[in-house]
Amino acid sequence: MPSFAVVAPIALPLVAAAVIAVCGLAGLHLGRWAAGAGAWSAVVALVAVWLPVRSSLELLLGSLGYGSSLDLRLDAVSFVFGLMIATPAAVLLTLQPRSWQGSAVALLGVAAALAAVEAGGVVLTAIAGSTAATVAVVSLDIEDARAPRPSWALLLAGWLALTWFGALLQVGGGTAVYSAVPVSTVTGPVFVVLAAAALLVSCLLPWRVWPSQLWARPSLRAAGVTVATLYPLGFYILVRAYELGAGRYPHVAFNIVLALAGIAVAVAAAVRAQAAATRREFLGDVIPGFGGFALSAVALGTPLSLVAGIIMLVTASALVACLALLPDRTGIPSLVTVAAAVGLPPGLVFGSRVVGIESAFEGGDFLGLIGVAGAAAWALWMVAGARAIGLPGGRGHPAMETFPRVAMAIAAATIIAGPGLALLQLGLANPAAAQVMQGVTLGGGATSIVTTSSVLPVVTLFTPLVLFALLVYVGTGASAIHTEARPAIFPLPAASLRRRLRAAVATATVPEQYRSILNFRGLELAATGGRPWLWITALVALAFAVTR
Amino acid sequence: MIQTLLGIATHSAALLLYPGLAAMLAFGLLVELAWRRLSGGRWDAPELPRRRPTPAVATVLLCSVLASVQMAAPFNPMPGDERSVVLATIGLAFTAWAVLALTVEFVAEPGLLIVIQVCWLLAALGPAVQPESLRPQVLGNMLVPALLPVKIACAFLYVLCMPALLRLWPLAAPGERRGRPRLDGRVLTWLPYCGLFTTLFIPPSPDDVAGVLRFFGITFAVAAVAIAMGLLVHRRGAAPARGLYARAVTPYAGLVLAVVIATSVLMR
Amino acid sequence: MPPEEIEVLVFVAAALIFALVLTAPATPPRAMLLRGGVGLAGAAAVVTVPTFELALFVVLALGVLQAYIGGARSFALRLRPVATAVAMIAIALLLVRAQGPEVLDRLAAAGLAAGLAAAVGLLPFIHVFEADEDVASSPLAWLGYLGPVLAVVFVARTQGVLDGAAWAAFGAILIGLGVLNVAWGGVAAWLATDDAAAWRYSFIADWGLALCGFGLTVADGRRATLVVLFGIAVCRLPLYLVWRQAKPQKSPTDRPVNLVVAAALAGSAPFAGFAARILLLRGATQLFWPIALVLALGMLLWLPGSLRLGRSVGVPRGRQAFGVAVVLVLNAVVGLYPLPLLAAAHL
Amino acid sequence: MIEIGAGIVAWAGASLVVLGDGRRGLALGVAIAGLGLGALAWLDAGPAAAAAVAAGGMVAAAARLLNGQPGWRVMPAGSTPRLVLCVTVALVGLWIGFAVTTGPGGGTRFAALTLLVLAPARILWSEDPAALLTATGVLALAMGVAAAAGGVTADIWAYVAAGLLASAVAWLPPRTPRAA
Repeated sequence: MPSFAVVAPIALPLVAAAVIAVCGLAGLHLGRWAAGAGAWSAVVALVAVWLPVRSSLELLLGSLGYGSSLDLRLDAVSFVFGLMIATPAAVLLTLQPRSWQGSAVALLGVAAALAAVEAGGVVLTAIAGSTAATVAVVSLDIEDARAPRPSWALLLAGWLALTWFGALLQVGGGTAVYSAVPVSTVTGPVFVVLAAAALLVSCLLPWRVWPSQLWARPSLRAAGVTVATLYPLGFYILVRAYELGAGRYPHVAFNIVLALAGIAVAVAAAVRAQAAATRREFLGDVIPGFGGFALSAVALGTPLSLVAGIIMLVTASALVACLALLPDRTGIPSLVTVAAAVGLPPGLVFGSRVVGIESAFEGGDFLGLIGVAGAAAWALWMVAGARAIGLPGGRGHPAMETFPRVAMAIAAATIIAGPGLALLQLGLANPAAAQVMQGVTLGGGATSIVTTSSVLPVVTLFTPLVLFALLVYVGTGASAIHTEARPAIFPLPAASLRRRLRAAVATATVPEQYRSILNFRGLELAATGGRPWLWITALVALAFAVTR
Repeated sequence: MIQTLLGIATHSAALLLYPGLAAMLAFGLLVELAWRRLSGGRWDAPELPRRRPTPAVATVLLCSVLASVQMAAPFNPMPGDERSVVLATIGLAFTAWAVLALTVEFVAEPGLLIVIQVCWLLAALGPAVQPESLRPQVLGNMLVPALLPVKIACAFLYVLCMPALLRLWPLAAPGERRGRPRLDGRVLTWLPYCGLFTTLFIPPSPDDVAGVLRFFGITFAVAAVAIAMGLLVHRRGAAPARGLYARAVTPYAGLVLAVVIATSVLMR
Repeated sequence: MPPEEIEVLVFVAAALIFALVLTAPATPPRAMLLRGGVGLAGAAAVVTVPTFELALFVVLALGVLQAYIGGARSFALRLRPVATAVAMIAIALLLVRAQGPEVLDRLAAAGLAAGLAAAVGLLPFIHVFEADEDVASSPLAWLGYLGPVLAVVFVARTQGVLDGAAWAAFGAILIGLGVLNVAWGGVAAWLATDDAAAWRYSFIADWGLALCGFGLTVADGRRATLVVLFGIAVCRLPLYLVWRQAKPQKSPTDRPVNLVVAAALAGSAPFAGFAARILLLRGATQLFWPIALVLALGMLLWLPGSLRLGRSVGVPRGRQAFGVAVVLVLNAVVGLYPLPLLAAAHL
Repeated sequence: MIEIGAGIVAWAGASLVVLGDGRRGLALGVAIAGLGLGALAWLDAGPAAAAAVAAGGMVAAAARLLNGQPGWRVMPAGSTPRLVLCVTVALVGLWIGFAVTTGPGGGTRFAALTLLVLAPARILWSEDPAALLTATGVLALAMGVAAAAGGVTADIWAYVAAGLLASAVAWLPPRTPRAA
């Protein structure tokens, strides 16, 4: 396989975007199929380039001018994250109708996000990721400028932090290429910058931020693609961090703190979800909830937990497409989607979360307590999910962009595919974990997942369970489910605090005696008035400063 | 391939017969009848659901079966190294909430119940923190003196939580107050809850008749204790029961957490 | 002639060509060509004259000529900043060349930095600004057109006259002034009452980054500065000229082009501003990492103001639309691949 | 001694520019400053430099006589601060030029420093275009002489540029501000 082939997954959507834009400018709207073809071509290219070799394929071109070369690499990590990004985007671009501008910009976003995960170095990832963020903001505003969208500053903050991290690596170790950074360069303080960047890039924060706010938009065309392309990138950075640190983070404290942060995110999402007024509100918190569990698993630092985290992310990426296509109506599709989202056995979500919790117990020391916390967070999700099944649907979306059967098929697939958990681990997650953890691999093959103390027989246990579940659920009737407005299980603890804070900020005033000092308008007038005395004072101050 | 098919057959047997569905139903019906007799003073069979089973009952069935096969019951066809306390606890956790999907009327005090369930999760998973093992029988067999305080504290917390999780407490949901009580998903959860206690806190029984008698004897005893506690809180009434779980069990769970942490520190 | 100075001269020449070809300004093209040509010739003279003193004479002459063009501000208001800047730099050069205690060199460094800020019109020596004034006679002529050339030449010549300690002090002062301008310019571009003032403050914020780049005194700092100056001359100034055309519309628009323009003005990837920020963070990290932290926080101040400015551009049509497209493409190319730009300047 | 005397003459001329508002006062001031600076230029760079500077001063003076406010108007009412400024600048200039800094060319340093402060001061505090342009001319002449301060032999071009600029700006007719 020629090394130049690694460009294909990035170049093909770009070409498609260019063709759609040119035709659009010429008055010819190519429609959803062209956009879908562009995105699917990226998926096909990823598979076609990776499968034959199944080892790292690198393309190294010349320097770009800021200490980095144009270094593209397709390895197991890029492959799995590339699929996570491109596949749901391809599904959405194929099914949902959108303007030619929307299609072209969405494809640009897909290409930029793929470039971020194929980039060989940190700085290149930051540039591509920041481009993807910019394109996402533009795409969301094209669709509806008044609907909620991510804070551009928050997104840029994450990517700037990653840029700085890259600069720290380049200055400290001479390079920011993932596979070449000296381990000694990734010290604790430097890692703090990386962790902050990762958390900001995917907004893994324990309050309501864009990964949940976007689902409240009147239309979910741009929202779905945005979550599909941007959300995995923060996790990608955390996974690559293991490669930078030769298979571990600089200190176990980072594993613990990040894992706890993940649990906090999952619990916060669950707390919001159990108080949701509509099912759409609940579904809006599903992806942040997945993110919390995945962050916790990825951060634990054992090969098993990393594998579990990657499988959780793969499942989440499938659910992103599902949530964007699901209509806000009561019915079997909603029921199946909620069941898949809360991790009903023996689905992929169930299996991966169980493996993640088990890996916490087997991680040693106090990590088991994180496992207990993870189980408790999951219990909260069970409550929220059960409550959400009977909630009113929500505001509803244009019928032409919802596909209930496809949404149900995706959700059902994540449940029925439970027995394939080991296969996913063997084919996708394990190679990625081995890539960043110095070749450490898990046993178990395609039938079971072997942990330190036990074996999860996914095929032999989950297959009869799936059959049993099909048998049982086919005989049930959904008529007993009452769709009604349901009170929150418990009030949001932070809600009143937030209200009080807002009120305090709104009523805050500068005390009378300080208003003359903090008169910004007066300050501006003084600065811009070209007054000689100010200039002389500034000059004297500078002279004083340099003679100290 | 043949090995896989054999494995599927073995697990199917475990799920459907023993210690799965059939065993669950047998054990559950007996205990449920006893509970109804002692709490309501009737021996008559509870009314069976007329309509098709709801998705809630189906979910309880599915999850209870999954939890049940994780027990260290003698002659359990599921190999010991394939059992996991996490599978058991998560499976059982689902059963407490399935009915909430139908209507909020069927769940009493959901806010308090979720707190109790978290306490129960600590009781079931706490003993696994220090040993770093997830095999239920290994945890049950753990008799290291330094770990006994954790086991005893967790066992007591487990028992305290059972009446609430099995809805044996006097806090009845509006839907339950109306009409004659129906046979519901609780029948399916008696064995997993009680059997998991036996598995986690009592050394495993050998694969022989005596072992079977020992295991189920202890499990019936656990059910009896749960029933006794249920009757006790019933006599005291709803308000004291609410007070017990809100003001006594929760702080005690905090104490158990402290014991788990202290044990892990001491045994590092 | 140093290639870096010639390259910056090319940037401002490109800005002039843009103004002549791709905008339809209020002033007649001939007058604009004359004024712009004189400015460009003056900038070229500043680059080519052999000594610092002669460069100062050229700057003073340019200042007098610009003040003489006329406009909304009084003759005195337009002459003062340049005369003050030239005097401060001349005194600084006098102190540097005189034999005496080491403190004289430090005072000279302060004078040179202050003179540079005063000549370009940066805080705390900000020029008086009239919103409706023609670009050629307004402070924008120094901020966006002559300033980049003067700054590169002055800093290069200053490096030749200051010794090690004084040069370090000069760098420290530039970083201090740079951070001040980044913070003030970023916030004011967001909160300013009218769009014209917001545009002026956005130039000042960009200049803050340029001063920091100069002050870092490492190769990456100079590289960053070159890219920032490219952004000022070939992105911000042309877009400002487009805004002056769009002003009659008055109503901010939320079209995709406005967001892309905002992204370019904010230094978001893939535009040139992001490459400049990468280089600045590299340079600051090499020198003293807390500076990088301060700069990274300051870089977030661009977005609110840039969104406002992007919306103020309206929906360009015809020649202007083509011009905006050219500006955006050029900036994206330089943002993704700045090496040719840097190599041409031997940086 | 000649150097010190020339420096003082130059300072006196600049002071007259600071203190005077009428065309005659300004013209006399720039002429005296030009002569003083020309003498210093002779000492530092020879007769050609001196001629360039002196000629610049003279041409500027001649141009100033043709426009500006009529009369002398030296030290009009309220000009005490300007007088104080001139004296203070002279004292500080003497201290820096002869005490703080060392080496030959003390007079040139004194003259350059005082004129480089007084001329901008006049520009900062004045609104009258005639006074502004005269002060600009003085500033240009001072810059030319400052190039030779510190014993550095400046090339002739600095003096020529100073003379040309000083004489050129003086001929610019005043402009009043207008709306764009």
